[in-house]
Amino acid sequence: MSVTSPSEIKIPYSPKKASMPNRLQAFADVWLPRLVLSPTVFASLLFVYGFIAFTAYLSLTDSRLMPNYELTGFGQYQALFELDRWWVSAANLGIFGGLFILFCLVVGLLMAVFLDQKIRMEGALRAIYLYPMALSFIVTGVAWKWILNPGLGLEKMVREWGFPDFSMDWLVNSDMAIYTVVIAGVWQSSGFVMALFLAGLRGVDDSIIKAAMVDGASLPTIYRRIVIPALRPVFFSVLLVLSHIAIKSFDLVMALTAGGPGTSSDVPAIFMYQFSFTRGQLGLGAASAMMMLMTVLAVLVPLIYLESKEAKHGH
Amino acid sequence: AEVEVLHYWTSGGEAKSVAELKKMMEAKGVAWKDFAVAGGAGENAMTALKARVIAGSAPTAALIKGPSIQEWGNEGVLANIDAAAAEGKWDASLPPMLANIMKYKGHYVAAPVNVHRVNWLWVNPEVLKKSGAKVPTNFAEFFDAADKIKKAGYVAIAHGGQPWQDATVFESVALGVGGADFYKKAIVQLDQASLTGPTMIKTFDTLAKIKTYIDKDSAGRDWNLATAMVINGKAGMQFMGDWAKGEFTAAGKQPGKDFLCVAAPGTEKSFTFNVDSLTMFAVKGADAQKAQLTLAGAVMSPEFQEVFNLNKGSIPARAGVSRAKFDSCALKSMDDMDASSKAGSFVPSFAHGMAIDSAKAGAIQDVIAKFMNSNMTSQAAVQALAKAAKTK
Amino acid sequence: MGTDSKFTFSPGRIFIYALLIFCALYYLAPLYVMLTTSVKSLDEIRSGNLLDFPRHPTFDAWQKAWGGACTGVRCDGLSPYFWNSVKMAVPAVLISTLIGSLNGYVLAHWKFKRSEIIFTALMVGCFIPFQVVILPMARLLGLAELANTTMGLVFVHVVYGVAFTTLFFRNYYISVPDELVKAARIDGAGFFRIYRSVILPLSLPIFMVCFIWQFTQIWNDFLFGVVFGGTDAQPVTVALNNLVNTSTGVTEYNVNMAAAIIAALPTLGLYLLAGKYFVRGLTAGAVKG
Amino acid sequence: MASLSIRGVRKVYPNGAEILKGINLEIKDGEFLILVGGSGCGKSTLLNMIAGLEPISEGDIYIGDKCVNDVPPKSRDIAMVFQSYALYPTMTVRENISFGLGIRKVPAAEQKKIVDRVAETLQMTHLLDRKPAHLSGGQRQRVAMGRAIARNPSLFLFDEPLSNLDAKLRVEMRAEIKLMHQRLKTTTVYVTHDQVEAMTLGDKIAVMKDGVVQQFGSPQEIYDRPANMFVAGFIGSPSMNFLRGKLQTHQDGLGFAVEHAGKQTVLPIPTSHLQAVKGLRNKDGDIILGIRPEHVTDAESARRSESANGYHPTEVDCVIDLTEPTGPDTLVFSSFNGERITCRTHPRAAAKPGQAMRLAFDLSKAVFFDPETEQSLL
Amino acid sequence: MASLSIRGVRKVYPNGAEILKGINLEIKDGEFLILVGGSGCGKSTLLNMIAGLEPISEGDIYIGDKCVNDVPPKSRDIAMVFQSYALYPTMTVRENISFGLGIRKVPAAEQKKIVDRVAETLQMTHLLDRKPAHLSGGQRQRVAMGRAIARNPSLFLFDEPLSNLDAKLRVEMRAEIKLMHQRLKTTTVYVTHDQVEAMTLGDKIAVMKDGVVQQFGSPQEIYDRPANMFVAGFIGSPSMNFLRGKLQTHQDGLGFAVEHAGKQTVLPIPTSHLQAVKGLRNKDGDIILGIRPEHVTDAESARRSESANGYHPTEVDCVIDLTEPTGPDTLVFSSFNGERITCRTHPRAAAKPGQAMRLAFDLSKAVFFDPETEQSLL
Ligand SMILES: Nc1ncnc2c1ncn2[C@@H]1O[C@H](COP(=O)(O)OP(=O)(O)OP(=O)(O)O)[C@@H](O)[C@H]1O
Ligand SMILES: Nc1ncnc2c1ncn2[C@@H]1O[C@H](COP(=O)(O)OP(=O)(O)OP(=O)(O)O)[C@@H](O)[C@H]1O
Ligand SMILES: [Mg+2]
Ligand SMILES: [Mg+2]
Repeated sequence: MSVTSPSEIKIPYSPKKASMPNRLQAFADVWLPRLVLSPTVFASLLFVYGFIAFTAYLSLTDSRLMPNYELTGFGQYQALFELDRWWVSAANLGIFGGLFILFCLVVGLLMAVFLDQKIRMEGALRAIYLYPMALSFIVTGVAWKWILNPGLGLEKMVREWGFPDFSMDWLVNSDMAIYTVVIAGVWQSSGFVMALFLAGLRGVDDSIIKAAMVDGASLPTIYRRIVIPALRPVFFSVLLVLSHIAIKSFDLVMALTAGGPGTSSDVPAIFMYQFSFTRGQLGLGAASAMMMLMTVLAVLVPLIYLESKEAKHGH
Repeated sequence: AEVEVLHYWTSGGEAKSVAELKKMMEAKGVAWKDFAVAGGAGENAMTALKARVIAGSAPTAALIKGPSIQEWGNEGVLANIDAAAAEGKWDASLPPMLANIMKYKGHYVAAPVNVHRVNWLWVNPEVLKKSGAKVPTNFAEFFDAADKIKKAGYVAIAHGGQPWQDATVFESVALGVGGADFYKKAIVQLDQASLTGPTMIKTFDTLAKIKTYIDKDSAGRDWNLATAMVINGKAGMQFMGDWAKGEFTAAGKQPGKDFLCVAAPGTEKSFTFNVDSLTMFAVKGADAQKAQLTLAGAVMSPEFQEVFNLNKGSIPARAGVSRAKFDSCALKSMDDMDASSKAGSFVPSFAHGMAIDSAKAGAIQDVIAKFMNSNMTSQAAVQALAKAAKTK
Repeated sequence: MGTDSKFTFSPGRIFIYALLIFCALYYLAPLYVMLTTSVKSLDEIRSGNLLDFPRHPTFDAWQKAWGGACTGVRCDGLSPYFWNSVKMAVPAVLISTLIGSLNGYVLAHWKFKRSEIIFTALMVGCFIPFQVVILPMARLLGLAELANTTMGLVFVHVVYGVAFTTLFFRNYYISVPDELVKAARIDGAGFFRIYRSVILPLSLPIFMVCFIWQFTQIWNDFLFGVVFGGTDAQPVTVALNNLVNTSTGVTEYNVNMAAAIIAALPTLGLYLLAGKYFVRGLTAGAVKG
Repeated sequence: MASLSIRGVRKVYPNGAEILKGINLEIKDGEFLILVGGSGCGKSTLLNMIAGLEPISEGDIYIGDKCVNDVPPKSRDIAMVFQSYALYPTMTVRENISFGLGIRKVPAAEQKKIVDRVAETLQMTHLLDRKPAHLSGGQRQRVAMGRAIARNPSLFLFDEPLSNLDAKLRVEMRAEIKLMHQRLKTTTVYVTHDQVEAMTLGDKIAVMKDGVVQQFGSPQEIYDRPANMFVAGFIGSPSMNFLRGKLQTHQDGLGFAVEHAGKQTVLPIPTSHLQAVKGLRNKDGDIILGIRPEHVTDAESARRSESANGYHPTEVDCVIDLTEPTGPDTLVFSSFNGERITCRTHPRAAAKPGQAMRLAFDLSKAVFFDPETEQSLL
Repeated sequence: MASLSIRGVRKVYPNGAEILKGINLEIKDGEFLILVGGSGCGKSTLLNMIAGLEPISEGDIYIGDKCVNDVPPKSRDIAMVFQSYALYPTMTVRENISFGLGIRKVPAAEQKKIVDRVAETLQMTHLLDRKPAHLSGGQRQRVAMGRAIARNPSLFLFDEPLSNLDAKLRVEMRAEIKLMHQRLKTTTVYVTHDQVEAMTLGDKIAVMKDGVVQQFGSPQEIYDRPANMFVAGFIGSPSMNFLRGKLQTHQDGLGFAVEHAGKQTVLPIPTSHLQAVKGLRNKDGDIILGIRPEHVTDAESARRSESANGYHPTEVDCVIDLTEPTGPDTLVFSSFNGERITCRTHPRAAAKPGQAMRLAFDLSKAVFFDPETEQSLL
């Protein structure tokens, strides 16, 4: 700016009059945000909390085909806990949830790290890894069933290639069926996890890596000791999303094994659906739903707590 | 006026059959709204139905069968169609056993569409011939044949490891091993003594033996893929209801020549039935109610029963339908139905929800499925069965 | 982040490429099976190996799936349901995204007492199992005369989609400096004006993320569609399910596969076209690195 | 344009933290007030309260003679420039500047005229169609100022507007802001943590710490007579030197006695200065001497610029630890009584580290503090 | 410890941009080299190449007498401090410092000893168990330095280590770095865009622009005899004043003639200086005079500190536009021949804006430039 041209600014307009009375404006500033948020809050109160309360109530009744509003106590929970099938589902959820989350994390992270190495076809590969997210399991279930079926898919193919001892019969093996669900689940979700991690990796300060290189660390060491630990917040988000998928997984199991062979790959979501809607044991279904919700809370609350704690102490 | 019908007949022959009904209704000036929901054993359809009923917009009719009709009746949401029944003289043309199923507290609330026979054994004569086996009529012969087939390098028994298929085999075995009275006592009345008695143990033993003739890839296989194994000559025999016939005919096979339909071993005199019925829901408005009665009448009309069952492979529920166009298997079915009705061996299929209410049926099905897919002993199985039968 | 081009031909690099390509095969396998099966004839499917390449590719199955296959008494293929899905998904995606965006704006820049708690409470909505809500929701829709309509479906998807969109937008808007809002307030803009003139133009990446996410969720939803769709508003997933699931009939695998791919085309297309915005949008905000 | 008066203002955040503990400030129409202090002392909070962006917990703020406690920001007739510039990233420079005008329903033609004139004054006419992302730091800063000027408010608020610029640009923009204020004469409140900005820009400076105003006065006042050791240390770069010692009669006046290099050294206090610092007279025990680097120079320079009243700075031999040539001067660091002292010397006179050098202590501008209360003894 | 030699180094990025266009620099063992220049001139690129983090397109870099072109970073025996500190966020301070040691397989006990010693030297023993997120900017900076020191490398590299700190802290840390270098005597390359840091820290300064070294020399050399107008304007704060005028014989020497306030003013050039600036003699047409602000002062100060050789700074009356009191001095801005000039005056002598003031131009340190080439006339 030159000092020498003090062409005096005279601005004719001077906003002395507010367009809205001050009171009203102040009022709007305070209340508009709440007003905007309120439909969502009310919807959530009714459609989430209200419905949870409704389910909790149903779980205390003897509802069969249709809701019945007469309270009968905790009998449904007792019945639930006596059911083998419930415990099978719960155990399956544990196995599936644990492995699914573990493998998604490992596969997603590895792919993200590798994709981050200035890979030539990064865009195309990323699209390939991500596309299963786009498909519903109603769509891909049949394909997976074929691939994993020993008589039709992978096993047959590999045997025809000249490995007659190759065996991949998990789908039809009661003890292993739940693991095929893990395979398909990882297939569907690990790409998304990869995307989240990739986004996280791109956010890591480049100079940290340079510093570590100068410090003498090799690339694997740098990732292991420095970069990946720095992705901690991403791990939290990923864990949150994955546990949500795991607990709610329904389509996946339904399409692949429908809980079978027998009930060996049953999970709580299917359990609940069948008991509530086809077996006319709505009360029992509601009790199992409540147990599911409690599991969600048991996973969620510590996660959210940890994350908010971390965020507070973080930057 | 229009009728809205919830069903899960969505594929091939069955869809064509419903289309016939639609045509007939439209001819009578009633529009047809098709509410088709496939999947599972009507699981999704039931879910949708409940939502509709709760929302206060129940469909005109829904495909509900067996004891479930009573369960829905208890909820007080069904319509009385006595008027249509009177007009069509249903009492006269339906076997009393069936008529009872269609009634709630003495009033008709549902119209039967067909009768499926479940205790069939489907046989590929070519395979049997090559293995030197003959068509079995009891379990001794059956296992003898199975051994031979197996030795010849075929799969003896084509089976799909889904709970309802397991249950189908189970009920045929129970009927074959224990006879109709045992079946009724144990599986329909859920008599604890029969459930845990030696006959039931023998049933499970037989089932366990059958397991050994099933190929290991059966788990989760759809029934029609299993049927395809018989059609293609990969397998010798299959336990399955008469709908399997549709697969054979679709593949251009002739009954009696390319494939045989015989009663499951030891059940020649008995008949396990699976009756599809359209259960009528209370609807509002005189128009709608009238259309509902029209629908009920149409379903029970001999014309419809004929076309529908020709398409679907089952036999008409009512008497007085021309037998002319039905094939040999169907004719055999019709004869057996008459005979077994008289002999008291006309029994409801448990595997297809005709025998007991859904909660108990589900629990028992779980036990059978577990037995089929684990090393459970017969002893343990009957204990579990007895416990499941107590499900409320 | 790998810092050097030196590594280009090292064994490590080759290993990485090999691994990435192996992964790609794993991801592509089901798609391959679906595609090849959809162009085989039924005979070829019955007789051959399902991993074989089709010998006489034909698009009959595609035609049938789109316009001729039966899903009940109707034999119009997927096409009518496809448009049902479009009519449902487009408004539901737009509305839930817009509401999520406004909510996120409030929660990030117009915090008030307890707004953080409200945010956390809203998040629970992401985790509710949908099976739980079917019956009470059906009752409410019935009362509101929305049962069995596209409107009703849109409503349900909006209600249960907003939790996610709010989460996305809030986390994104948190990264928009507060000072921008302050500056606009001093400039005289009110709540909505700031949203429209300052926040909205900045939101393209996160809108893309939300569009993709919501569209995938809503398009692929089956449960709500079958339960609340009635007869007139059934989305394509329900039709596909009807087509694929046969209780007592012949299964036409090639038609099933073609139908499956047709039903997935919009989401697939979205991922292919806008997938890069997805990763970019996640980088921009949703993830705190 | 308007005066600004802040009366007993307190701020307690919802989390219970009391960030401002009763602030009283008053400036006249057209004055330039600087709020300076360390990070987190509450400067931005106070500024936001003046702008109406944060509610006031207690007390009143008057702009002109109107209490604005309940007036929303847009009706306070203020403009604000932020540290991060807060330019609307999706708008061009022209749109950024005219946004506030548009909202106030200024006709389009008028808007254009205003924007053009502002752009001309700030020499950024060629930037008008660019987006902020395509501007350099200095240009962005300029646009932010332009946006503020365009509205011709009666009160300007600046929140560390220069701290994102590099040193060179900071110096230039500082002068521009000062010129702008001279031309427009708009009352201004300016937040900074940079004491150089505070000194060079302000008519009045309020030095803040922990939500309390430590001293409020003109820059020279604050520089020459800091109210306490915090202010003394904070204002001035390099910082004031503090030496601990005792008062002692020396000749006919007082001297400041301090141990150095093993023996007692007495720095006499000029009598003229003694009169100013009345608090000294009856002070026993240790006191703290505050002396600015420019008053500890090489003996030669000192002699040359000796003050008129015949006072001779005391010369002391010191060993040099470190030198920092800045160009015009060279800073010399040395130890005195075990404490690091900084001296500003002529480049030619500076010795090498490790060598001895004769330093002259000019106490005619020295200040003294009570070691307990850290308050100035005046 | 080692010398560093950069010979004809060029850098072309894969996108084809030539960022460094042949750099030649040479420093001896233990020297402190500053790379200074505007943003984007290639400083960081050069530093990264010295560190081995970027491949060299052409030329050689020697550390000691070994060409390190193909040596990976970890084997170059260097340590580096980054602008963003680049502390490992998930590790404690102790782990941060010992990470490099661990990788080099230093035994744990040894590591602990080293860390403790380093922490003590940098006075951060109490911070050892904290994570970087819980440190203030200054503390982080200290840890980053600690990490570098711990490895006891033969070459230190700093990339703008102070630019994220506020002004006050920057001054302190600057002194610490200088002290550290004095103690350790490790060869150091230090990148900055702050000319004050360059002046105060460096043994040698390389001023860069657009990938070319404009001048390479000691700080005083560069300050007193800048090679061109870019260097002259870049080094020194406030910037050197440039005046356009003509040479004229004046008395027995030369004078610099310039229009001011409507009439011709001649500023005589001291003869002693004339000898130094030989390039002037046969110069026709316009030339540019460069004169630093501290050489344009108030007449009174000028008279007092008159140079020994009898040269009198020329006094000229000027109208003051703006004053900036910085404490020890007051900067005065005025116009001269239509150009802004900055003068450094005694606080007491500064006039108010709008008033006239007598300024003394001391040309004994002036430099002259060719207006075309902008090169210094020496
Ligand atoms: N919304 C809030 N809730 C609680 N505490 C807050 C809030 N905003 C600011 N603070 C706290 O108030 C104190 C003063 O903040 P303020 O931004 O006014 O500092 P500042 O003097 O401007 O510092 P800086 O120079 O770093 O900008 C800080 O300790 C900060 O943590
Ligand atoms: N990987 C790269 N590819 C292409 N150009 C690059 C790359 N890295 C940096 N540049 C360009 O090289 C030039 C010099 O960058 P460099 O980081 O060395 O500048 P600098 O002098 O350190 O600036 P600053 O003071 O802003 O840090 C810049 O114009 C930059 O855009
Ligand atoms: Mg602040
Ligand atoms: Mg740089």
